[in-house]
Amino acid sequence: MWNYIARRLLQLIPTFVGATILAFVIIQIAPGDAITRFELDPTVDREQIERLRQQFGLDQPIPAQYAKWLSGVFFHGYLGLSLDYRSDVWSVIRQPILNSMVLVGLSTLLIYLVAIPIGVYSAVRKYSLGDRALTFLAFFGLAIPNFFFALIMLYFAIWVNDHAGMRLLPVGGMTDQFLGGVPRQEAPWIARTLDVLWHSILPVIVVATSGMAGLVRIMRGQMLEVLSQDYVRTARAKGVAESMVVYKHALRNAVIPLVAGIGGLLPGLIGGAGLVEVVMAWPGITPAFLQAVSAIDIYVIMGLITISTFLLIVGNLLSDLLLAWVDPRIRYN
Amino acid sequence: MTRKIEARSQGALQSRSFFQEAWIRFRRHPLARLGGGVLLVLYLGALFADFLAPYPETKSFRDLTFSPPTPVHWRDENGRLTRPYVCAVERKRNLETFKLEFTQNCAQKYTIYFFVQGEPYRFLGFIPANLRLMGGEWLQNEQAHLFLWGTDDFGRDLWGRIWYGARVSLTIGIFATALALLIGVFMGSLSGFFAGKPLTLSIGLFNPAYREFVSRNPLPSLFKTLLWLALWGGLAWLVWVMLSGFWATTRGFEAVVFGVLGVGILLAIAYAVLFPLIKIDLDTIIMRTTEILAAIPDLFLLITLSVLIPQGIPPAMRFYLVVCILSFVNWGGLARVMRGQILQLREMEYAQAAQAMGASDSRVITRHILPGTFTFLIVSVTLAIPGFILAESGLSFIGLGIQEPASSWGLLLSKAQAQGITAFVDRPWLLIPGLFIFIAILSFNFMGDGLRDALDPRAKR
Amino acid sequence: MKRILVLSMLALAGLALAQPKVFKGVEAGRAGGNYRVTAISDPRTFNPFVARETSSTDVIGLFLPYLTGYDPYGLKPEGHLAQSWEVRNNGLTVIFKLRQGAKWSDGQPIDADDVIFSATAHADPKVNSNARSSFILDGQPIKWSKVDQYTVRADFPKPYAPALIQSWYIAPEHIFGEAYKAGKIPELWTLETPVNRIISGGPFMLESYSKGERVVLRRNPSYWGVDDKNNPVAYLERYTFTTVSDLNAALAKFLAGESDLYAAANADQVAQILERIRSGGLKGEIFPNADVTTGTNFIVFNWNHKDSDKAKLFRQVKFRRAMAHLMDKKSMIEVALGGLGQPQWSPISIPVKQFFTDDVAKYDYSPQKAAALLAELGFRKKNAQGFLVDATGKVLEFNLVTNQGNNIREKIAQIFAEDARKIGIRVNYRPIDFNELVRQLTQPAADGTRDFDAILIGLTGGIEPAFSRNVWQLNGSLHAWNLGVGGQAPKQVESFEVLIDKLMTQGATTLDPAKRREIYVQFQKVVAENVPLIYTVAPAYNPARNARIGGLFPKGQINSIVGQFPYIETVFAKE
Amino acid sequence: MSMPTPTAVATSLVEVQNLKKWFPIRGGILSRVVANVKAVNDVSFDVKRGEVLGLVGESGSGKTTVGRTVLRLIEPTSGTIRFDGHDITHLPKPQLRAYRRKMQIIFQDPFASLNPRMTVGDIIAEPLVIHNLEGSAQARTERVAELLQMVGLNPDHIRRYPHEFSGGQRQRIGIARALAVRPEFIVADEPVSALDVSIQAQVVNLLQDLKEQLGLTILFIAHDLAVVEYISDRIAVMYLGKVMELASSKDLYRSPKHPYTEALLSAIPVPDPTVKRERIVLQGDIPSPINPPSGCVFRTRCRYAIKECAEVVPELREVAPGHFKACIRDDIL
Repeated sequence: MWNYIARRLLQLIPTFVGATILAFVIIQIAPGDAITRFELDPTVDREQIERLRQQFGLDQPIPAQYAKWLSGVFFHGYLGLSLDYRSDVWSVIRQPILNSMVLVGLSTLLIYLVAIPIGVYSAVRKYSLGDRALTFLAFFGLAIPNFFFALIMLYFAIWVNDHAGMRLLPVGGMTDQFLGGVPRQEAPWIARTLDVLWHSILPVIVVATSGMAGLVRIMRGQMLEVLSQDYVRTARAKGVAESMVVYKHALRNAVIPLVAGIGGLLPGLIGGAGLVEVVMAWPGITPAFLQAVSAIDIYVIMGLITISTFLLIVGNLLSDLLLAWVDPRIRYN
Repeated sequence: MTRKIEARSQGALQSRSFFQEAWIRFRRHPLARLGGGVLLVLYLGALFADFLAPYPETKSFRDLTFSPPTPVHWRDENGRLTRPYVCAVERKRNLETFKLEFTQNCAQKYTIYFFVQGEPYRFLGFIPANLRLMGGEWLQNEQAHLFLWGTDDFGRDLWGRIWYGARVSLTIGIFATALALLIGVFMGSLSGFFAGKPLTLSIGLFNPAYREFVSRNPLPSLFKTLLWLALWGGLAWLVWVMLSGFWATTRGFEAVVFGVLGVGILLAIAYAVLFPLIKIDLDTIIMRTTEILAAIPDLFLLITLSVLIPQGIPPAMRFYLVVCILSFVNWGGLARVMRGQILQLREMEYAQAAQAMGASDSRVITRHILPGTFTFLIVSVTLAIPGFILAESGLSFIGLGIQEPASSWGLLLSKAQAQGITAFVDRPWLLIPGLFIFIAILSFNFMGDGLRDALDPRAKR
Repeated sequence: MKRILVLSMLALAGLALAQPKVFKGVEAGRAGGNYRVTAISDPRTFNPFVARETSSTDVIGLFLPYLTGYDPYGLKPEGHLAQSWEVRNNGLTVIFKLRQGAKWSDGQPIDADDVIFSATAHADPKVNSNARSSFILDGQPIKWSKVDQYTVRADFPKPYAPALIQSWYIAPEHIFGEAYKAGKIPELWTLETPVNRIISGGPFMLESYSKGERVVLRRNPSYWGVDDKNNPVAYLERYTFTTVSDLNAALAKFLAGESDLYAAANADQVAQILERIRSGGLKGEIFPNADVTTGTNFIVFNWNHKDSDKAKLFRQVKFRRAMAHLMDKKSMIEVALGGLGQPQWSPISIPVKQFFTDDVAKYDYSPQKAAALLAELGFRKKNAQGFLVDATGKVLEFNLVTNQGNNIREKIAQIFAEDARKIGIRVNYRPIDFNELVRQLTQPAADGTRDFDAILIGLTGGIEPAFSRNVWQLNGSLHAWNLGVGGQAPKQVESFEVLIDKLMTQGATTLDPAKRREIYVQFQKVVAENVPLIYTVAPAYNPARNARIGGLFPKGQINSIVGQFPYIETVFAKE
Repeated sequence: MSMPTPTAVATSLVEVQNLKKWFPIRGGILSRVVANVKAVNDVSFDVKRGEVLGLVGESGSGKTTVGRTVLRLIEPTSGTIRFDGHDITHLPKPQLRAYRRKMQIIFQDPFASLNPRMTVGDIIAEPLVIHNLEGSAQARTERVAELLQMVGLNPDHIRRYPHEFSGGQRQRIGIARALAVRPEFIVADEPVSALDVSIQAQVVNLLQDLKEQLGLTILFIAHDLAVVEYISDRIAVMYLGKVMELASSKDLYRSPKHPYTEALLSAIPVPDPTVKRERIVLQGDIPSPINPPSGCVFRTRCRYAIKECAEVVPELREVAPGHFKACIRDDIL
């Protein structure tokens, strides 16, 4: 198994190099660089712009820039310099990654908690009214653009607060400045955690709704397949109670691919919750990435992609290991 | 006698192909039927957008921005039913509340006529026509206006633009899916079919095999030789630029390590040119590529690529470029699944049977392997299209997709977005494009779901 | 024991010598409370030598001092860290007296060493500070020297009118000095630096920073300012920037009472705020159309066009006047600015009262006049498609681009293109990427030609016309319509450009305010007459405020340059 | 006899010499070849014109691999394959096509070997289309009808789909397809093992009839001796990638010379109650083809094994006229 893990980690290198080269080339093809926007500033003269380019190494040939960056990553674990923040990339992206992980992690939890029972119900009561209604609901989440849904939720929050006459729901953001009259950084950690959880209610609902449908459908399909298997039929024939059949025999086997899929969620975590973060002012990866793209902050983009590649491989590896663990039929090869 | 009966019974038992049976199952699926029906209506609407819309796509009324839907009257002052008519509407900003106020002036009634001559257009892009569903002289003379679903921030008729926009939104998914599918299926097929069968990349000039290779077919061989020399040369040049640039800025340990590495690579390239026979497995290359694409989160890749779209291009070009980007981001997943399917199908005995018969690779792929993936393809297409529609609306939302004055549902919805809370409180009609996105995606999903059930190979025959 | 004695004696001496600045507030305030605003983006750094964007300088300006600024009531220079100054030598020398007793929050005095050090570092090309242009006058450096601990002297190569309002930030020498020598200035005071290690010499000091969320500053107790009753300022206990990148979310935050000040962008936002105030959902006020913002938007034609016909056409003043006649500014205000704004005719922003004049050539919206002017240029006939052609049959046509994503400019460009097409000019409007636009505009080919036709772009205006010399002087890097190569003046120059160049030089070097006004009035007239830049419309300034904040200007005093309050030091929270 | 002689060329249609097929197993961090599955390990035999050669062995003995390698459906690792005196081992694809017409295969699984999306007519006509035979579509349809009749199916079924037929009928379709191009040589790869016993005889009879009628040469692969006895002229017995014994059908049944053949034969129930046969039960499992036993591969399960068996790899040698065996012991059986 260690051999297998080592091999998978080695595979990381070509994927990592390939993905970063791809990103690097794409960004370089786009017109301009991080300094271009200063050219329209009447107070900045030409020499200053040239000096900035030199300072950031933007005057080097592109392959050399890439080599320089790569050597930084390999030799110093240094993801480069953010041209926008003028500090190291890791410090720029660390917090957004963590914030997105909170949001996506909570949403995933919610998805699993809701989707599995719905999927099971839909499979057991296939084509019943309940199945149809739940299917419809699941599709609702899939069909509504999540940035649009997020906006609706934002106004919903305002409406609720107005009618309640108090701040029942937060209007965007991730934290409050004051917790019970104390500045945030002086508040106990439990209060801070609760505060983040409270702020995450609406974005989590939005993100979870859009991700729910897929899982419900997978769960339903898995369950239907397992329920038609011989051993389930045998169990029924033996006179095992229906609930036992469903929960003990069928469910256990139906969730196997879902369990294994958990590893696959890791790269999803770095993808962040997409435009929901933008609309809901959640300080996650997507706003950071959009900002980096518009500032052509090349190494921040590269840094995000590096981390995401790493998480992808680790996630896939984790999936495979989990799968081998939950499913005795699978061995490493 | 018996023979006759048998013949007739055979006629009655007309054998049904897999797809015919699937179609029957599909029709029994109520939600799928509903989805299909709705989509049919939407596509017809898109096709006949010019006919449905009273105005051309880009026609704007700058003094009538954000007009609410024009009230259509069915009764005259005495409450008697009459032909539908509208009144002239005037727009003013109230300087107390700063809200827009619209007042009807019903001194003159403008009757809505159906199937009228309106502004000329070209149906399907080339047939000159001027038949419009609704209108009247007053509409062309701009004495009064007919905005069934209000106007946007430029005073353009939203009803019409939704149907014009449907052309983009409803086809972008199909085009993007088709292109992604094309790339994905092509790459996936190559990958799946050639897995474990490496192809020769280059032969070293001093390799004994090279002489044989050249002697077999001199001219094309020499051409190929030049090609791979160019490849290796280009690679060497790139490594050299990298190395020299790196040395220019770095000293010490790293420079040494990179130097050794770089020189090593250059030597390896020289060696590759001279001696070995290098074979590559297309499967490995393609799968690595998809892995690389998968490593970059979709939204990131989409955004980064969108920045590449040259902006000084006509809207039609932009549309196709958006399509290209969407499909570029998504072909990897399709290719991977296709590869899996093909690896499975390749081992099916009927594929081997065809090979044993002497069928060419392309025939085996196209006649025996690809048709086996059809059911999967159909389902994944119907389920991929809504994804693309969503992706397009997302791109348009952040301003990287379709651009004005062209329209797409995503773009139209971004107007509501730009309006913020006003859109909800005062201008709810701006949200209608969102409703269309929602309905279209829902319909595609219902249809896909129905198709999946119908095409399930395990379904009872 | 002895040391404590010495220390307390020093403190007493400090008190005796203290020369605090008096901040004259709008009303009497009370101490305490939190002031909350939204910012569209995070600060990038807390380092004054590295900062380039307002999201950073807005924060830095709250904790670092500067010598002089302008007085918010009269827009004339006034001392901040400099208690007084003396102009000698026909304006070639300025001697600044610093406030004695001013201290950094770590107890060190703020003195001439800090000023000289900061001036040196800002001016050093290796540091690459954004403020460097404040230390170079037409290529020659301004010399800063220390006279004594509380006196510094600046020697100008020539008289420079805005010398006293160039507010560059003074950084503590005892923190930055070593790093400067080691060439490591950028490593200090980054976002990673613990906030308590960043010392303050301004009204506030950093209290906490969380990326993507907020920056919180706390009152600096050792600040050297007082109000007119000699109470220490700032009144506010805290100043909070919340990062809200979405504009609607920022409005929502204000409507929900979660931010204190807001400037409504258009009539719809005004209407929303008004409605919320009326319905009792928000206790606050809004002043629609209180002023005009300083930003400008204009169309610039390329006089260095590769196609010499086009270059020749664009150089025709009649052509540009025709284009000016095609500006339906009323529609632009309604559609592009959302109902509130003013037409702009001259290069100086409307709120800059001391220089602005309305008495310039104006070009009313009149397609007929435009058509007539074009006819004079030879475009009399229309071809089969309805486009104007000259005698040789060449269609009157040009591309108009603006930076994609700027909603206002995109709409202005569309309106202009629509109207131009109506009289037969084929205007191909396209939004393009900002960087690409900048490249087209600012990077001529080796032979001096550029390849765009027309660009709709804007510049952030400001209080001081001299700061826009880069645009108006012949060798300026933003002499957008007729750009020279490599910092030289363009090859072919019109006479009015030479006149403008001369006026700009005069304006910058004349010290007498009345004479300066005269110069700039003439400058505005020349520009409006020749329309090298065809100005469009300027959005209105519609400030809104939450009622819990006091110390703000009453309606009449609000202007878009100063904002809603004279000094942040005298703003206070009412509850 | 396995050695090629001028006379052998005249009488042998197919000749296989020292055929090896190793499937590499990759492993380790760098995914190098760490081992080989020696599916076919040095096999030689020939099939005479007009003869049916039975190829028998347990599953995993490599008999199917031999069958497919002979047809070049699998590329051999080494060795030579001659067809009609011509070496086809390394023939490039275009040239191979001409031979494909002469050699056909009938598959084991009648369900998997017919494309479910094609009608019977299309399936049978496909080889005609590929080799451009029978010219017009009309002629092709007639030929298909003729073939259907030949294999005992109703020619009216030409438009039906495979799923509408029973297993036996489908195997007939498979046979018709193989016969369509009028081949000289057919590899019947366990053509009846997937069928019900009652149907097996029908299909074997059909093949027998067709062989006589059309003068076919057949390599008949099966996993038990009972099936091949009836149809084969000669039989080769394989074990773990090697031929153990090769003899005429009669000789082999009457007097098996190899302990493995003896064990296989003892498993066949004999209808004659008077004949008493000792039932030999093979001990243990078939060893892994990755790491086959040294010397004689069968020695681990051979009840006659002696020490030398582990040291000497037994040659396939002629122990009686036309009777070959690969066993060093002549003192048994």
